Amino acid sequence: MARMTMIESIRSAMHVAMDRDEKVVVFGEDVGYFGGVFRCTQGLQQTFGKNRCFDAPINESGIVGAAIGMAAYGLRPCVEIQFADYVYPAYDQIVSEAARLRYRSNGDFTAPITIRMPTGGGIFGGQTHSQSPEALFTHVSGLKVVVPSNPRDAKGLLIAAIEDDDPVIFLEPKRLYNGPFDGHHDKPVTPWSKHELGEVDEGHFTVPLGKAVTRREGSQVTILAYGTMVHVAEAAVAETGIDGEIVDLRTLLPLDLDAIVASVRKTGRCVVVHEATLTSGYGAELAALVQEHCFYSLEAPVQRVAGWDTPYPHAQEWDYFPGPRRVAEALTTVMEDV
Amino acid sequence: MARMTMIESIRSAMHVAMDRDEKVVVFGEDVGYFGGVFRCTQGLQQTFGKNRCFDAPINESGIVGAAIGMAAYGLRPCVEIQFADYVYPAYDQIVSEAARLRYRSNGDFTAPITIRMPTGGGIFGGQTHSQSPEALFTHVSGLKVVVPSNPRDAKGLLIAAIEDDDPVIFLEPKRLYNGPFDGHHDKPVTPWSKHELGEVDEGHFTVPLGKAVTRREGSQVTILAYGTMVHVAEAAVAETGIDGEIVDLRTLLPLDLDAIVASVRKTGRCVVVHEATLTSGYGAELAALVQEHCFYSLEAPVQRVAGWDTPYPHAQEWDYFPGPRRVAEALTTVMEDV
Amino acid sequence: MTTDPAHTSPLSLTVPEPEFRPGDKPDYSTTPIPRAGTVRRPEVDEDPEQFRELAYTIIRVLNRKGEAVGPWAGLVDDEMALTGLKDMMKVRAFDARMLMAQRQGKTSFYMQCLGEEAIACAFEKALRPGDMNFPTYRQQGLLISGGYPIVDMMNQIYSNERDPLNGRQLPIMYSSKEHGFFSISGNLGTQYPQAVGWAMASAISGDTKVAAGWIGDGSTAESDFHAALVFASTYKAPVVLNIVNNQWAISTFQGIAKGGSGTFAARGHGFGIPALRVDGNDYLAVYAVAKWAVERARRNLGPTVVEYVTYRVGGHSTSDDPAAYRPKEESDVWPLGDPIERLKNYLVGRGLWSEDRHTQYKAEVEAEILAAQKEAEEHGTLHAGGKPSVRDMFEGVYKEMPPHLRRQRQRAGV
Amino acid sequence: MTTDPAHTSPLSLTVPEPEFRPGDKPDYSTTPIPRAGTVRRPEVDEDPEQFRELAYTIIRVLNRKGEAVGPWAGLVDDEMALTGLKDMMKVRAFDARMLMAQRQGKTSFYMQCLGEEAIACAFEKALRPGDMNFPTYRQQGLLISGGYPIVDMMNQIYSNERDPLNGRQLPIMYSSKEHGFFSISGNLGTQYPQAVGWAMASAISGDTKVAAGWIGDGSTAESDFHAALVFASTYKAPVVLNIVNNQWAISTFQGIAKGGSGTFAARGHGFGIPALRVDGNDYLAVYAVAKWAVERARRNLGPTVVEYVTYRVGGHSTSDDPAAYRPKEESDVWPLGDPIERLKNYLVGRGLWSEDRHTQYKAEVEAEILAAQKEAEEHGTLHAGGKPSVRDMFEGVYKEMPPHLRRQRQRAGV
Ligand SMILES: Cc1ncc(C[n+]2csc(CCOP(=O)(O)OP(=O)(O)O)c2C)c(N)n1
Ligand SMILES: Cc1ncc(C[n+]2csc(CCOP(=O)(O)OP(=O)(O)O)c2C)c(N)n1
Ligand SMILES: [Mg+2]
Ligand SMILES: [Mg+2]
Repeated sequence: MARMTMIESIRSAMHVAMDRDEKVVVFGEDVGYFGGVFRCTQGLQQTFGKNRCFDAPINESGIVGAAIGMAAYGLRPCVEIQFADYVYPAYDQIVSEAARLRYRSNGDFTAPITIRMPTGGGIFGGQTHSQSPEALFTHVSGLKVVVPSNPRDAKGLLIAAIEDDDPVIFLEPKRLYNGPFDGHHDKPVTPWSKHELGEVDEGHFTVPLGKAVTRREGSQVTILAYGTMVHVAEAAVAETGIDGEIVDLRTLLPLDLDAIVASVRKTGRCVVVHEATLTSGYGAELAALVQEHCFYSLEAPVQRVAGWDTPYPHAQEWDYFPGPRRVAEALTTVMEDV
Repeated sequence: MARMTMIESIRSAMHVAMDRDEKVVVFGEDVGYFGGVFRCTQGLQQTFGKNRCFDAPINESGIVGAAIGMAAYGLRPCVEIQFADYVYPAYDQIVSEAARLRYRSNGDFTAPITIRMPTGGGIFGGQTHSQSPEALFTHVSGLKVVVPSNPRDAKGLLIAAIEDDDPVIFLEPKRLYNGPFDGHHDKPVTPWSKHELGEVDEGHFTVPLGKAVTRREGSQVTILAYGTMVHVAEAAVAETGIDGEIVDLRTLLPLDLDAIVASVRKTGRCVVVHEATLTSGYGAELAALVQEHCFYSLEAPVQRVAGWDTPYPHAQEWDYFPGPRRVAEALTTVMEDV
Repeated sequence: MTTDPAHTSPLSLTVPEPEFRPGDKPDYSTTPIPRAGTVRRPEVDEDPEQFRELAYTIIRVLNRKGEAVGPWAGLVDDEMALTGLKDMMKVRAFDARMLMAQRQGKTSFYMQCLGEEAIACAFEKALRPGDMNFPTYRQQGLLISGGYPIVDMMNQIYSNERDPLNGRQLPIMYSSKEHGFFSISGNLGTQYPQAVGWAMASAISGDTKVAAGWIGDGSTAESDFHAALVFASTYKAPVVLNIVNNQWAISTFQGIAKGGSGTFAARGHGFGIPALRVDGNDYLAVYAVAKWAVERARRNLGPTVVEYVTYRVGGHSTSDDPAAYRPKEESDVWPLGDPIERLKNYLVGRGLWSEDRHTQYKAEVEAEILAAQKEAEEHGTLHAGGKPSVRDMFEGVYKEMPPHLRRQRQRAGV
Repeated sequence: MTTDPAHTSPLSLTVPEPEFRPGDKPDYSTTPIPRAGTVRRPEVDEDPEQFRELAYTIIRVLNRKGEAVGPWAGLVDDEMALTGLKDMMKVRAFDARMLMAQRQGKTSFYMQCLGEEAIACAFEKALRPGDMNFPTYRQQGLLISGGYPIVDMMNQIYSNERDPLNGRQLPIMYSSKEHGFFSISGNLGTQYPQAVGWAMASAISGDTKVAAGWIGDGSTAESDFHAALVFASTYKAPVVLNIVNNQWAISTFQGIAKGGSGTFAARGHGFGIPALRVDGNDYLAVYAVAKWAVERARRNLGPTVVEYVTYRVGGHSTSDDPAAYRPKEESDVWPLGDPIERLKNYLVGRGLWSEDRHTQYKAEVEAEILAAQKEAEEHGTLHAGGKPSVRDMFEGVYKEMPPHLRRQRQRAGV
């Protein structure tokens, strides 16, 4: 066991995966010599050589396209998109190719690739360094979509993703890289070294894809969250005193519906939170599922708290970000509705 | 007034728009001399010259990128993506550029472009000629998303889209091009010439963006549909005898929420249907909104009928397509739940 | 900014047009075609800058008299030439049959490669087992000349109960790892960077296998073409990047994709990738160039771009009628002739073949195709007979079916 | 497939590496740099095939002695040269100030163009009002030399109450239609085909305006680079396609984007687009080449690719420390020198400038920048003072606010 930031645990995951399986290769923009703009791949080229960790040209479609070809050959590429906001040039390769290859070839060819990308706001990155595009992937059959909320999960999920035989979109909430940010941007963030989930096994372990975890047991309302919003939800619960049960989804696709249904049937109320824009966000799917599967247990409409339906603004970052106050409001609303 | 197929009415819309405003230009793959693989632009080059209607290289990103540049100059490009399945290479230009230009430049530059694309299945087109990607656009702030269900609306909505000062994604259900297909693939389709909505004004008119229309009044259940599914819903209502109120959304973004809420508050039940895959489809947003805004009127959970969460298969097309039987089942289920 | 008031005349847009449209009488008699045997053959390890001109000419082996001449001749022995002819005839017979089957409503869609048979048939012979093609929908010749069972191709086309792809894919979108044939994508260009990635993987693994990417003239305009060339150039991937220039992209003539560039092959130069342009209707030339490029890849010398000059004689697909956009006679007067006729003349000239043998073999191969068709149809056609299971529709989206698909399958009642 | 059993040695992957890494002593003394004045100047309407070599050399005007020599000299008169020097000095002073402001926490982010000032400053002078640039984040020189108010740039950088973009955009992502400066996108490459589309629109409209696209060496790898060249080539768009090769893309040296190609400029050739390569640190050469390319566009002769050879002296942005991936001294020994020093020497040589005047003007321009900064700061900095309204966050997503945004604004209580 060691204390790790989320950057370190992600790096450790790739290190472990590369060490165990020489088919694992890592590449992307600036990930080779320099080790990535967030330093997640630091040292990998030095340890495993330029053959297995290298810089890529700035062409996201090429990065994913080449990774698909490599995977079809038999490797297991784990590639980095420098920011989730820059994944769109690769969208065709992801949606039309990686996601469909197994199906269309009836298993003759497969694309076991992992596509890592820093996601989310909170670093004054403006509209092109803050996006949360998970819902653009959850609509795509054939993909798995993962969003960790802490170093321990990040490592276990990333190893699981690399070892998984299907393509995985791995979204890393960049605001969590160094500590469990709870949305109180004006307060200093506790480092991961002070957090239980910053204690991470140095060796090989996995956190299974498709399994949610309850971060906090509660009786009054279920809060469905992932990534940064797990910590924001914790703050909101603490501040409102409402006894919320916080379910950290971890994997959005495939979803752990059983865990969700069990919790909402118990609490009778549900708030869904994410940072991505509201309309057609993943919260829509969650709300739709909850109302379908828990209709007769629900005592109030499912509330969604999300980013506004605008690009992510620079100056108004904290007005855009769905922080503890907005989650608290939703919790209060959902409790009022009786 | 003239009898028009949906192909003819779409062509007529472009003709009228080009005639009234020389800033309207039309281009795309095979749209020039030949007039498009579905013949929607037939004759436009002959009438307006190669300067205003021309063939484009097979590069969807270039088509949309060039259109954005043209729009920034002051033109109003209306471009065709040959099939909605091929829009992904242009996704970055649409999401990162067209959708955000007005906002990020504070109105200094805008992108009044219309991006037309045939969508949906039912023609044995397999997984690359059948997709319904609307939900990948409804999540994007700054876009408008339109799906007509008949020739008259198609013309009015397309003219409105071209005249609109924001970028519009215009999805044309290709299975409706020649007649109001209701999902009964084994029965001959009535041509539009026999359908009231195939009667279309030859001149200029618009159908406003953002306004739904009630295709059938009903008391027992609200069916939210668009495109092909409007006709499938009609068949399902006819066949079950359930008194469904069919709301044809026409514009998905911005959505006519008022019309939806009014209807569901009246009927107390709701079925949402679309052809796109279920998970994170636009139906999720609709279900989420309905449960939020009509919670206390709902007597049963909102049911979603949609394409399965698989690529669109070739041989099993009619097992994949959410036809009248599946809609009927959902209607029955939603009526049972009391 | 200067406020130079000098008058400038108005700008205007250039929109390239093909030479001939329906109604015109196509005439290529003045189109310069290099004579067979006149283009030099560099060593595979020669500095690419030294043979840039090969991207602007046409490498040809078979001359008008049906003789093999020049430095690119002599690589195809008689046995291979005979096999080549038979392969091409089989492809043509297969295409004709399947086109007919589609017209008869036995399937939804078909795409032939009429007039382009030499390219895939000859290229395949330059590869070794284990190498991988990333083909487009017009390289059925790779499978047929590689010995993939005709009946399995038909099963796929019919989406029947024996379809190796379980009815999931559009007709002709084959996949066969065993035969070095990557799953065809309906999306243009996407497979090009994948071919480069596959080749990079071979290099990373210290393997000896090479990859071949395939793309059409129209599709070179796609952005993934660039992605592929950038990656191939940077990592010196062992890949042959084939461009099949059959003059048309559905209704759009090659000039819209090519623009002001001399040739498609020349696109390679901007990346330092050597580029060869070859007569795609000359089996001997195609093989010689393919062999050269494959050897270059295999010897770790990096990628090669090869442009095959040919002509799409048929419609783009069964959904297309080219009479709407080009003169009907254009294919007849197209100056590079028919690949089967040309190789036949060569073999006849060498005394290895005859008109009679040709007629006889044609009948044989048609019978073989017909027999295969009968066999395939016993397992169903798209709308009749044996079908892939509906239950299968939910399989293979993921390696293991996740709960939501299980629920959906249940709901579908299968 | 052949089953040729010939042994082949294992393949291996090539990964290009820069010549020098931290710890190495960078030395460019053997790097061949063409002497100033030696490259010919074709007519703008000359057949591009006749001057392909211009993509492989470096057009230079200022020699070591600070004289303007050769066929590209003589286009910049003394007044313009003086203006050029002042513009560049202003850009540098502005950058230094804003870098400092970022370090002081007055904004979140900054990007300087240290060492690259000549490119944008000189290029701007070759345009006319109404022309349109599609810049990257490193062309602040276009705005400054075009007379855009410094204080408005600062307001944008500070996201303050006077920010012309209402705080919506990341610092330095300016937009000014009036100044021919298209809204900067944070996404690389996307603006390149837009520039072509804008130019096409000008041609469609029978206008006389031209466009300029801008891209970095690293970003030429993006697929949109290809889209732009394809469209520009096909429609002969009146556009200048600028490539600023400053040797680095964040931590990645130019070789990763360039691969085996000789130069970035050469990428134009595959499209039949003429390409010029120019010393980007030589104001006189940049202007001469820009003028040539702009004239070519204006005369409806089509697009030109221009590669500016320069060096990114500073970090990529305030988030970057280049010491981690390249030798600190590299910028000092970079063979093309400093653009300000070089133009200064030229002017001093002509008796139009002196060391004293230089020192004095530096102080003047710094004072001017400081005054602007004071003014801007009165309207707030990112975390202090006047701010754009929160209410505005919901504006401008669409021309008219749709109901759902109205509801959200209400919910936000603003
Ligand atoms: C991304 C994408 N855009 C458009 C299409 C539609 N389409 C199918 S084939 C074709 C023409 C391709 O022409 P070319 O590359 O010359 O190949 P050819 O058909 O001549 O062999 C087009 C536009 C597609 N399949 N994929
Ligand atoms: C699509 C996209 N991918 C990645 C990035 C991240 N990124 C920003 S700048 C940059 C390097 C660009 O280098 P270059 O084009 O050489 O321009 P320079 O910074 O040297 O001026 C990268 C990778 C981005 N902004 N957009
Ligand atoms: Mg073609
Ligand atoms: Mg650079």
